Amino acid sequence: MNILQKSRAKSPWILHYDAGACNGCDIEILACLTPVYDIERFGMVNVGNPKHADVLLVTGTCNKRSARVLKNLYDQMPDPKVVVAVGACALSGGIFHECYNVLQGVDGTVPVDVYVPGCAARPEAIMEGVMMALEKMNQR
Amino acid sequence: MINNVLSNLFSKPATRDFPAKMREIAENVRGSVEFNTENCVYCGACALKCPANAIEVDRPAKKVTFDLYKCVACACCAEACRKGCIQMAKQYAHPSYRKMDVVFQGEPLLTDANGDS
Amino acid sequence: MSNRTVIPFGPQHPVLPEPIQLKLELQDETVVSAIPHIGYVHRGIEKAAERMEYTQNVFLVERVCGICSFIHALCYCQAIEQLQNIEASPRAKYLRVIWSELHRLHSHHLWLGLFADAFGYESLFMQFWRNREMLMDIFDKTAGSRVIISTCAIGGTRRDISDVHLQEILDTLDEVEKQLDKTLPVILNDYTVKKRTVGIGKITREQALELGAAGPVLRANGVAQDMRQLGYAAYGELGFEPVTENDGDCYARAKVRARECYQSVELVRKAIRQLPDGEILTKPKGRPKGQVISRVEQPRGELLYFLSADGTNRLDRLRIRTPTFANVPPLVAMLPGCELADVPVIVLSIDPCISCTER
Amino acid sequence: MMETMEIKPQEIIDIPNIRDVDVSELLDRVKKAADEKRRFVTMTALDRGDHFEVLYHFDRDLHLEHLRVRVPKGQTLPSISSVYLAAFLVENEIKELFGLEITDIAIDYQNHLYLIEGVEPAPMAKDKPLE
Amino acid sequence: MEIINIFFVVVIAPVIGGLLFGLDRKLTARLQKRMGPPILQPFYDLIKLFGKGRIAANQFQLISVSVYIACTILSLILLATGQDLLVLLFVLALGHIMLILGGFSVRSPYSQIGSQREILQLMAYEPLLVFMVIGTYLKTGSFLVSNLMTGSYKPLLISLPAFLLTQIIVMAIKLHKSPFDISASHHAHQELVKGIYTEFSGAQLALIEMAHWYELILLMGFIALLWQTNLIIGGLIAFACFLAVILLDNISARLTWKWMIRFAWTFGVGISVANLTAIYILR
Amino acid sequence: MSNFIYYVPLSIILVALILAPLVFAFVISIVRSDYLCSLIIIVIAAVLAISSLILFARVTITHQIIHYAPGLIDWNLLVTIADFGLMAMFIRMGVRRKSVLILVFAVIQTIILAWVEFGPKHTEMAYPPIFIDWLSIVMTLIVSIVGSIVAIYSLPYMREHERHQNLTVSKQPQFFRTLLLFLGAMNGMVLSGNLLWIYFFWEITTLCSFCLISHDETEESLRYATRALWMNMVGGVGFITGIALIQLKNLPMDASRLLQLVHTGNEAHLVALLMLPMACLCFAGFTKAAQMPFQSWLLGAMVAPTPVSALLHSSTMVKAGVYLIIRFAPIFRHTGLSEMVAIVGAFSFITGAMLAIGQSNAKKVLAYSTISNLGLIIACAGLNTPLALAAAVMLIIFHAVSKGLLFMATGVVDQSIHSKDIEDMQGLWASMPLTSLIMVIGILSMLLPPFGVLIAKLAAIESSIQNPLVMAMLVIGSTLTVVFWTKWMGRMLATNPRADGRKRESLPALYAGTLAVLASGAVILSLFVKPILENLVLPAVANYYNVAGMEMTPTVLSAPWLMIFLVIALSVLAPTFFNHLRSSQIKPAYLCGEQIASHSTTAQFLTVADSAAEMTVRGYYFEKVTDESVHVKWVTIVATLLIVILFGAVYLWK
Repeated sequence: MNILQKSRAKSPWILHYDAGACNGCDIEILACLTPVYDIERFGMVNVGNPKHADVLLVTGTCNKRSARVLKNLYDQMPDPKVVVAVGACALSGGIFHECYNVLQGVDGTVPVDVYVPGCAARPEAIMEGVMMALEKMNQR
Repeated sequence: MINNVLSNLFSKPATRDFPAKMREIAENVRGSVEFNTENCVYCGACALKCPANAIEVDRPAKKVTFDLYKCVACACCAEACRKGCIQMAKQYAHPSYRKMDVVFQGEPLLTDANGDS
Repeated sequence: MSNRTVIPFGPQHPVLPEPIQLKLELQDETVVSAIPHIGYVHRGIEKAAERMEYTQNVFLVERVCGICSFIHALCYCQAIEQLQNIEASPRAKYLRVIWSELHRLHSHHLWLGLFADAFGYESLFMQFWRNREMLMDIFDKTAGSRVIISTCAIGGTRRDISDVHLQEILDTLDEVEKQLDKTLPVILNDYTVKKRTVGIGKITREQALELGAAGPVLRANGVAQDMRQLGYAAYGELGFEPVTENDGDCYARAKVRARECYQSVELVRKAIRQLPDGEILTKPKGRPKGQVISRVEQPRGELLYFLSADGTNRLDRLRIRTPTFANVPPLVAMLPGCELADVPVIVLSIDPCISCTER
Repeated sequence: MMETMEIKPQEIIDIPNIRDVDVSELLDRVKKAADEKRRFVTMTALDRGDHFEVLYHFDRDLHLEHLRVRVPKGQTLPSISSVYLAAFLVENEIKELFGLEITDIAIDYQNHLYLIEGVEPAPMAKDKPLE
Repeated sequence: MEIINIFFVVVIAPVIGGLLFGLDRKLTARLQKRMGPPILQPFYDLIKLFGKGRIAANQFQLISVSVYIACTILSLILLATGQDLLVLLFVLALGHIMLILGGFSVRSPYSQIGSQREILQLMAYEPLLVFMVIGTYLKTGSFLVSNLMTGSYKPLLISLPAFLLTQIIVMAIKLHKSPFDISASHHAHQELVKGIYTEFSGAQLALIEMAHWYELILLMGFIALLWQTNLIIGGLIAFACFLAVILLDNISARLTWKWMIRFAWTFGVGISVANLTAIYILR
Repeated sequence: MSNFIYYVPLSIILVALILAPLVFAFVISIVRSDYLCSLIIIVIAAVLAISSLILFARVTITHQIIHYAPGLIDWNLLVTIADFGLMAMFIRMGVRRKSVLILVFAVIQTIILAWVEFGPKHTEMAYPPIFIDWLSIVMTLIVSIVGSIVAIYSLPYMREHERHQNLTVSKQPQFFRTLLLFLGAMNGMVLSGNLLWIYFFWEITTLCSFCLISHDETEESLRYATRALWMNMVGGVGFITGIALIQLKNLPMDASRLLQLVHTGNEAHLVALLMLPMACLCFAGFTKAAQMPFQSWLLGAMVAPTPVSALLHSSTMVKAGVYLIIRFAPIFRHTGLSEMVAIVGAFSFITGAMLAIGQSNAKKVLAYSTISNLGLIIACAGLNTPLALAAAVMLIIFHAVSKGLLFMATGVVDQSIHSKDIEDMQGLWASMPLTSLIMVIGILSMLLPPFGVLIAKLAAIESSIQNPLVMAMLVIGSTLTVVFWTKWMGRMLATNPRADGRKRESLPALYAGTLAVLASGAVILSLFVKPILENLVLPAVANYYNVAGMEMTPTVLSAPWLMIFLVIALSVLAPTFFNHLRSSQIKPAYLCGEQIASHSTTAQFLTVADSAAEMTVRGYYFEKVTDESVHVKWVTIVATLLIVILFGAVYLWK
């Protein structure tokens, strides 16, 4: 692993977009920032701006209006970038997958690298998902 | 606030040392669904109760397909199963690089959502 | 050229945990008009509720909002119970109060943290969210999940709380109260916090009533209206007085929620003390028929469910009116005249829950 | 302390305190409610096949009162947002999701409150598939 | 000697600056009862940013960043080689203004509003810096750092105590720390996303980050000048100021630019002028 | 080469600098051919520039002060006659414009003038009327070079300007006539030593400015021209009163002799007598330099075609005002008058900058900036140390170049986008890259290192240290200056990513040429600021004050300016040439994820009801804080008070 790859693995900046979640996964992502989980230990920072982000965390069912925004945000992220879909809704629509305004999962809109299941996904699972995504980014 | 942050500085951080140390998981946690098809009679009660339609039971083929990625971990299936085939594991479901269904047909096997294994 | 600045605020914006867009028109940095644009989280739950069985709907409505999932389920279950003409057992009613109030407590902690974040007080955000983790642990232990606890069921609750856990809850509440004593004076007396909240986003009592505000936004204007006064679940037996403030600004809203934290702690303690023994689930008979309105108090305010059932195992109509939906018009009235820097503070001050609003 | 709400089996078939009004007298009724300082809670629309049933919920000291209008399909309903601005959101919602034309809403989202261009309109109507 | 100074400044200063920022993040985390990132975190971030794919909205952004970092290094070199302090300040201001123009050059609301607020920040702290330089002139009769260092004057802090306070204000404003994180903040949790930095990414952002490291050293060097007789004591004072700024960041909310201007121009300028007046009178 | 300089007789140079423009002014008003007119202007411009350079070389190389008596006719008599002719014209204008103010001031001036010329007292001139020293040379260079460039620039500008107005009869001949007259008069003023001659040329510039401001003859322009006229006539009254007082006290009437009074030192009692007349002259300088409270005439003068503003603000008119103060500065050194002049200047500096922040009209911003910078120059004159005066002179030079450039560029932009509003200049970088580049250079040269204006400003701050009040005002004023300039540059640079690459901009040759000359002039002059200051200005200033060397070592010059220049140039050029963005690397701005299309030319986002809205960010003008109408009131009051105190100081605080 060269120094660039090591740095990438140690400095994932996160963009979180809620594409239509019930808040459950979102607050768990926020919980990751807090002292108890403290993802900044791993250099993860929630930057809130696609132009700075390496990792796109998507939660929620992704309805049609959100899909547009999601696509825009993904396009604005500089390479290399990875997408982590968090929670049942983002993976498949979850309990909402048959609702009229719901796209079944975000992988139809942006290419998803890591799927984190759960309703809501636990902070541990989210952290694990991001770390897996970084591994994948460095293998590319 | 100044007392507050200073006392924080001089006390141990509240951070749990994940992933080096996993937290002890409480009893009765609805982690992830675990199937044990030994006693399964393919009655389909679980599929009927599942609010997310994550379970499909093909009675003639004796096949249970479980879509982990739709599952909302409500434990309805576990409550519905009279044979005790379904348990809620204490461990949360781990992330994966690909979407895969868990199919039980005799032996559980993992398949891609697209069908190829 | 127009002399107005027109900018989008959201849907993806670090200060907004959920997607909502405000189209802001500014003069220098003073907001002239703000029009909300929503629809980024609309799923169609009301329609889905007509498709699913009414028993399964419990799990659906829990996921209207992940922050107050239990209270949504409670409101729905009470409505169905009325239609089916059954009553939850006394123990179940008390358990419902315990979980509801714990939910309110965690939601208020969450809000206080986000509110602190809105005016850039990061260490305060961390403080509240750290305290909140103690409550999350209680949910994990008692209900088996951190966020969507799924413990409410038609006719009672799905789970009981053992005596060991009850004691743990009491211990945790002591600790939470201790931490609140340490942290709340900071948010309420700090010079910088007061600078950013006092007099910001002010509406009058008349406006609040006219615009249909709900919950702490209404109570911050001195209107003592809290659905818990209706005495649903065991609230009628616990004795309850709503918390009110009179200033109607962001500071007053923060104060209402801060005081409600203490109130919730007290209510849980009282409920645990008075918790009767007995069954937790009353088996429902028959199918729901008729129309009913059920109202409960969410952390964000009044939640209203309208149910219409025709005697099948599917509902004819489920209407959900969430508190944030009611608080959007007051928000639109609060924003004009404020500074751009105050926009996040004001938006946060209604404790917006967009997933509730759009369903 | 308010009195505990009694649950009486007889009353729950139809919600209590409901008053049927005609579309033409709706605005007057709503104005009267506003004058009497009732807090507007929300509106509910129901698709009854050939007509829409629209309920207006008002609150006064924790007691709910309701107005009900029946609008045959194809007819329009006047907006009450001139009286209660708070109604603009729910009126837009009903207009978009049920396809009931509501006129003169204070802030009109042109049927794009929730749904984007190209989506099946009026998804909440009963003739629309459930999925 | 000059060559060694310049080498030190160009190569060693960013290393120290980076470590200080790492310390900042660690300390902030500990103040919030968190573990926090490793102390080398800023370097990981920097290397990662250099390795990112390049995106920009226009060519001017590249120019602006390049001038920004060049001017920052240049002003640090000017300090290290004992040049004119006033010239140094305006070279620094040139870099800063180019960065502001870079933020302006993109039609993005957040970067543009951030830029406008950055101008206001500049407006707030620039007089404080100039007044301090004038204070040193009054004591030494020259703007030259070399003159200050070689002359036998008592430590400046004794006669210019107010400037320690104003320098803390300047540092807090420059580092975008609460309550002055108005045009941008370290953590992008505010109404302007990342403010003026919103539209810079990848290597450009890395260069800006590096310029901040130089800038921190420059600011600390400025404070160290207040105890010019013994630069180790001066450095310690500067470090103490840095810690004070971190602490301040953690015990205050973000305030508005109006408040900032009012504060900087009444309190900051007030005590500066009072101190200068005292010198005039006592001379 | 140097021989050549001496072969040209001084008389020819003076004729070329003063008389030629006056004569050709009348030729032009007769010539009815556009082509010929252009030719004459260009030739005259070249002649002016070359003559001024020759004069410069001559005076600088020989380090001499030239006193010269023109021959042939009795020029004194001619000046006297022409003076009364001018007064008659002013009175006529007052009648025609129905302006009581003009009439009153014209009559007062005429009376005092008559007293001076025909009164009981009469002063003999110690020296011939033409007096050329380093200061005159600096001014001549500015007038002849920058002024000429503006004149050339006016050729295409006025053509376009008239095309827009749909005039049947071209008024260009009048325009260029006045322009040339103006340049000649300015040269005449700075090259004269006799106070009455200076006064004469001074009044011609007043007249010319009136004609130029009222050139369009709209209701508005006539109103503002009238205002400019009466305000300048107030200054004229001050000037002639000063002259009359000098005569009353039997003091010498020529600048050269007056300056010598200071040098000898044993005539201190005479210097004390001179304070009141000097205060009158400074007052005249304030009006012409549009210092508060007389700023409104210069702001009103904006209605004139842009070349007029370029001329008034950069090389002529307002510079006449500061010239007058600098000319006599050594005389009132170390007096209360000097202190007050510094304070009045510093006050204009700070308030001008403050008022500029609130303006969105480019010409108004430039006008306030001029007032502010002239305030700085006057403050320097008031600080009255050799270093301060050197700073003042550098400011005059660099301000003339940069301000001329900025006005000319604004004119080009105005003719292209038909707006002078800074907000409308948003994204100019994309549509007019060349002009906006030049404008950015112009603004940077007004503001930042390593450009001359800033270096001079640093020198000014350095020399103000002994005067804490002025120093504080200069520091805060400098900071305010940053705000409006940066905002303006930011507006122009605010572009969108373009898929179709950069647009080429085609400028008329005369526009491109004049702009390029001034822009490169600003850069090159700045590059040589250190040698110019060290070798030319500082020795001359020291000589001017009759002090041996500088009293303070200006540390600002010890900075390695060349290195600074080099580093900055490299850091600008490196990304420009070696680091080009590919179109795939160009991403649209972040609009919260709702931006429309990735390569649009306008920044749009989707919003309420999924409709598109244009994203606009307006610059901050702090209307509530910097409301012009409110501030102008108190500024006028305070400034008036300051001037009253100034006169009081002459009596009380010598």
